[in-house]
Amino acid sequence: MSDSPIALHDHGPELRHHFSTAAQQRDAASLGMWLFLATEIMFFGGMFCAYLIYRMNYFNEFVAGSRSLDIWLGTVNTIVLICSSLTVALSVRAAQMGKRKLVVILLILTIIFGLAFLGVKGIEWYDKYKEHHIPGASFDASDLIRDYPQIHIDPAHEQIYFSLYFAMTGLHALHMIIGVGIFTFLTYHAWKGLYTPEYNTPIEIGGLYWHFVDIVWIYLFPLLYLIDRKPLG
Amino acid sequence: MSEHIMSSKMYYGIWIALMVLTVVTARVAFIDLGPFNTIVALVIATCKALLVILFFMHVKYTSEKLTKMVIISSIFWLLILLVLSLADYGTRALGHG
Amino acid sequence: MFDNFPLWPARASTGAGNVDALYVFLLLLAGFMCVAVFTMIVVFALRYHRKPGVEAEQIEGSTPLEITWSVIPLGIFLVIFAWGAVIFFRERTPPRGATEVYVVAKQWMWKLEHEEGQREINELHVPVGRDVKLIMTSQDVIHSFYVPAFRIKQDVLPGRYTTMWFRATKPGVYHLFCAEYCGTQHSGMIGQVVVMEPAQYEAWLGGGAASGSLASNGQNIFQQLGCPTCHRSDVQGRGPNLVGVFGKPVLLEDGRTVIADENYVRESILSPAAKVVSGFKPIMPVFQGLVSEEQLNALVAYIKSLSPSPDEAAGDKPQQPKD
Amino acid sequence: MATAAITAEREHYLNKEYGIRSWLLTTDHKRIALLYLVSITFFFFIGGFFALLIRLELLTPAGDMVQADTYNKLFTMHGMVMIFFFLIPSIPAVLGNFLVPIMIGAKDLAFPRINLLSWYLYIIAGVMMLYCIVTGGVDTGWTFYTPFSTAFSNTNVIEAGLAIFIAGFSSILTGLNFVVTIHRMRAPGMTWSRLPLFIWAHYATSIIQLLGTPVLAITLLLVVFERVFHLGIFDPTRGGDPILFQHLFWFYSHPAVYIMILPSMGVVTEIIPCFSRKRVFGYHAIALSSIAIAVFGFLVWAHHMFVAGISLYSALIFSALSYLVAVPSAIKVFNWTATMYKGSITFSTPMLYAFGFIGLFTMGGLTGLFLSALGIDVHVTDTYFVVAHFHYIMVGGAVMGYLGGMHFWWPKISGRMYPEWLGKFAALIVFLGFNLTFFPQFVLGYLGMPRRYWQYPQEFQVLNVLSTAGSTILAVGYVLPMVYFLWSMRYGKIADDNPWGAAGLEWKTTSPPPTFNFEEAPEVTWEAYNYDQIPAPAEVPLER
Repeated sequence: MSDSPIALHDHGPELRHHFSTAAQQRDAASLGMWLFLATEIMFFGGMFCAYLIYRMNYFNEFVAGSRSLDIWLGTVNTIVLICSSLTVALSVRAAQMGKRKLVVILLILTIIFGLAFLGVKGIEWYDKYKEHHIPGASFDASDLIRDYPQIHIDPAHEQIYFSLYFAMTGLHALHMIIGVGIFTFLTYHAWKGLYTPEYNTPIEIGGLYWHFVDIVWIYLFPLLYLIDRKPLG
Repeated sequence: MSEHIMSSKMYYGIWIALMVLTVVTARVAFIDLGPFNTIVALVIATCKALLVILFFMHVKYTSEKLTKMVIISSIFWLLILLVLSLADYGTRALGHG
Repeated sequence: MFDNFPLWPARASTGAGNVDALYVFLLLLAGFMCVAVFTMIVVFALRYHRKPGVEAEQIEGSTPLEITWSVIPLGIFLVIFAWGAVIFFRERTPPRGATEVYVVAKQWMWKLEHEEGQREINELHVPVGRDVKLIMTSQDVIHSFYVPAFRIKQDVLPGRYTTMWFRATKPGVYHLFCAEYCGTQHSGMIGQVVVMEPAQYEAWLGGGAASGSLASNGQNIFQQLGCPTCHRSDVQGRGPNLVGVFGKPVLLEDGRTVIADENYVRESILSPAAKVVSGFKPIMPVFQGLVSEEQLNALVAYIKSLSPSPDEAAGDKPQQPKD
Repeated sequence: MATAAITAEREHYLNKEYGIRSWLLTTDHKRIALLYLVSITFFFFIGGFFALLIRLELLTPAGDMVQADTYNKLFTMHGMVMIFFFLIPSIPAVLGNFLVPIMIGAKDLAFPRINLLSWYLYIIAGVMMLYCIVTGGVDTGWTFYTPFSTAFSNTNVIEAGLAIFIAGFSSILTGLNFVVTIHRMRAPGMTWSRLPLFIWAHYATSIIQLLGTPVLAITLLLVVFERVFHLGIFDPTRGGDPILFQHLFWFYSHPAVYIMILPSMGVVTEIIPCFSRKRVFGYHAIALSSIAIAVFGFLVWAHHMFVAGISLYSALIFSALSYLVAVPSAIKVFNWTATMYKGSITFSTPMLYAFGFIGLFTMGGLTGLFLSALGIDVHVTDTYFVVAHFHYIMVGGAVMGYLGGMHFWWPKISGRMYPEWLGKFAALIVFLGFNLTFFPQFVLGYLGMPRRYWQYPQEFQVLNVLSTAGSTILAVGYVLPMVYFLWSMRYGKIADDNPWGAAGLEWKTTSPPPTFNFEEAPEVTWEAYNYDQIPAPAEVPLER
């Protein structure tokens, strides 16, 4: 590891007392965020494990559940998230180059994309609510049983698909909400001119978080929406 | 670490690639490829994730080895969880209670 | 002699001796290792106790030593693993032709039913020298069927069957415990296994007021539920003919093959659409919630009785080891 | 005692500021360590109180002291409090927090405010746990097995689950802080092969905390969801699989054992060279074995589930893998023993605890071999054999190491010496009490007494009486150090900067250390455990 801090003091106000150099502080923050993302992988990993096993056991129900999701809304949401990842990446770049106004604009765009994603997700959830596909007492899979006579659907197993669907998209959305919160905070600081070409770590590590949430969705999209869309034989 | 500033063209290129892959994966899902539908979907998702990690998250150009270690080990640990759990579920059908 | 202070559990099954043998081996090994390590520590602590003018001798370490004390233990561990695995494999492989007893666990009691139709609660009567296979399920939470004298234990799960087997060797009355925490009266969910001489056992069997064998009960239920309309025994009806099905591989509609074991029969009654036999339509009604665990057991026993040579669950199953 | 004169003498982290705010808003890792010390001690005695009630109930075969459901709540809360609110944070959050930055020559952890946040999360979780206890408790066992926890128990499962969920985040943040600190904050010259093995142990521990805890978090969250919304993920009547819960639960909860024991091993690895005046034998072997334990520890979880209904083949795989993790543990024991060879050994209190640790950990580890052997496990799992085994590891091992470490570094933490003879006496009491409490449980287990039994057959009574007797002795052994540590804070002899003549950066600064740990930034030019270059104290300070 190339970290042998030198006792040089390029002491900006943003350098906290216990670090020797700004580089050390930045590397620490970046590593910290990467480690946090590693824990996030395992956090979602627990659900992916459950998903995998039930998908194996209850494939038919997963197919029916998957087909009942709106693939267009899902695709649109994927695109929205990818756009937001682009604006995040560009905002990090703008911060590195010290373009304050551009940073603020890009961060606001990111927040707008994030909210748009949540809005679309809300619409999808509302549809599920109308279809009585929310697990619990009012859960009802009879429409799916009617719609897919070719495959055999056990309502209890169908409920497991939707339980996982809501748990996974719900926790993903929670991460999005947290991300929007973080980015609002970053926007405020960027507006106040806190970030300079020398000091822009918060935008960088905030960006890492945002990209990670994007990656989780990149996997959730095929796993939840695209299980089996081909014509049923 | 973030000294290296990538050109904005690169970012737009990656963005276009991600968009294309998204549309492709959504379209391919409707074509009957037998057991390969899932595989194709996952391969495309992994490509997209790699693009994001390598370029948007700067792992390709500006990150040191340690970051790669963190990524690889977290994926390795995820695989431990998935593979060893499946070692149970996958062999239950073989009998012996 | 040690009525109040036993140091070794009773040994009353063919498997118990195997477990004890490995246990004794491990006790000796562990004892030896403990003594060796403790002796070294005590000897070093005394021999090299600090003395004026005597400095410690600095030693870096030794790679050959590290390798030695990694590889030798690993070798020993592999032996223990193999030994333990062999015992386990026998414990999990019920011999053919074992007498079957169905067990239903619920908070907080054991309900048992013999093939001959005898029912018991918290008590299991078995004869000496006969293989007994327990087919167990739970009505509510996870329980665990544990007979220390036989050195066997198996969790009993809701929603599926687990099995275990034993062959008792010594008449007597032994503890039956629930070993998986199951709620308030977990420690009250105990009973006894009564091992009897065969003659006594026959007498006991005859004494009970059993209303027909389990399989014949199952047949009655089968009739009552109207199953024979589709599952005809002469020709293929709208449902598969069940004669001779049990224990054989079944080709499913989606191309998979499963063995028609207890769990498959159970699932096919409760949730028939899950694994439909190739060539049939999923028209059978769902019986989840309509049959009790006891009725289900009887049905399973009946369907088994339709297959003359019993329990060849896994076709390639290794031979039952001799004891 | 001229306390006033001495404290006025020199500024250090304890006297720099006064007042409640200076503690509750501190970002000094040493003060946060003390905040943790106070809070985990509190929970230790709560958990210990439950343990004593359990032992008292088991004095007689009949369930006569408390009701059955009370008893179930007692062992559940004993387990939850001890594991999640004492053992997991114990050494990392107290000794690790205090020592990791000092040992590597840093001014603080990398993220001091996150460090404080993790203490607050712990406190929030702790308050929730206490709320859960006083409003009726929880009776699922600390393992939360489904479907009992999701569909049958009518106690405070949700509160307990969320409390542990939050405590998990506290643990993750501590681990994250350590890893970043160890990577990024080392003093010049402090290379990886010069790191004290205590740091290696904490590094390995942190890996487990980072990669294991999130799985427990999501599992408990799913249990809570399942209870609230009746999802059916773990409920067999709705098509769920209770065994999946066990897989996810043990994926964390087996490695969690190593979160408890690895730091303790780190402590012992500091103590033994110091009181043998020797370099540690096989530095690299010990360092690597810590990492190996962290990695292999994740491959063995289903050995808790051999009779749970998993497939035969996966049982074979997990049994074989379980033996892998025994090898690095064995390596450590051999290396500690070899470190003493040709040393110059003194029996100070920390060394006695280290001896105790090796003895009890060896027995705990060896009985682990019994449990990994499939054929034996079927008989002894879920009996008192398992109870005895994990207490040997987690109490005999982890707590012995914790107490040894507390004695070893108490002069550094408080600037005072504890009374040595009382320390030795307490160490002896703990060792004897522990063995009397838990050794009979091995016998009970092989006899077949199941765990979590409120009443039991007559013939198990004698052994249970022995165990209960031992537990009272053990309790005395645990109360003593707390009393004399408190006493020593005011009346203890003033400690030197390096009372043991120990190697390591923490002994090169003052006792107690200044707020930023060192008067001037250290630069490391020596190898770890360079006991040949450090004079032994003229006499071991308190063996007068």
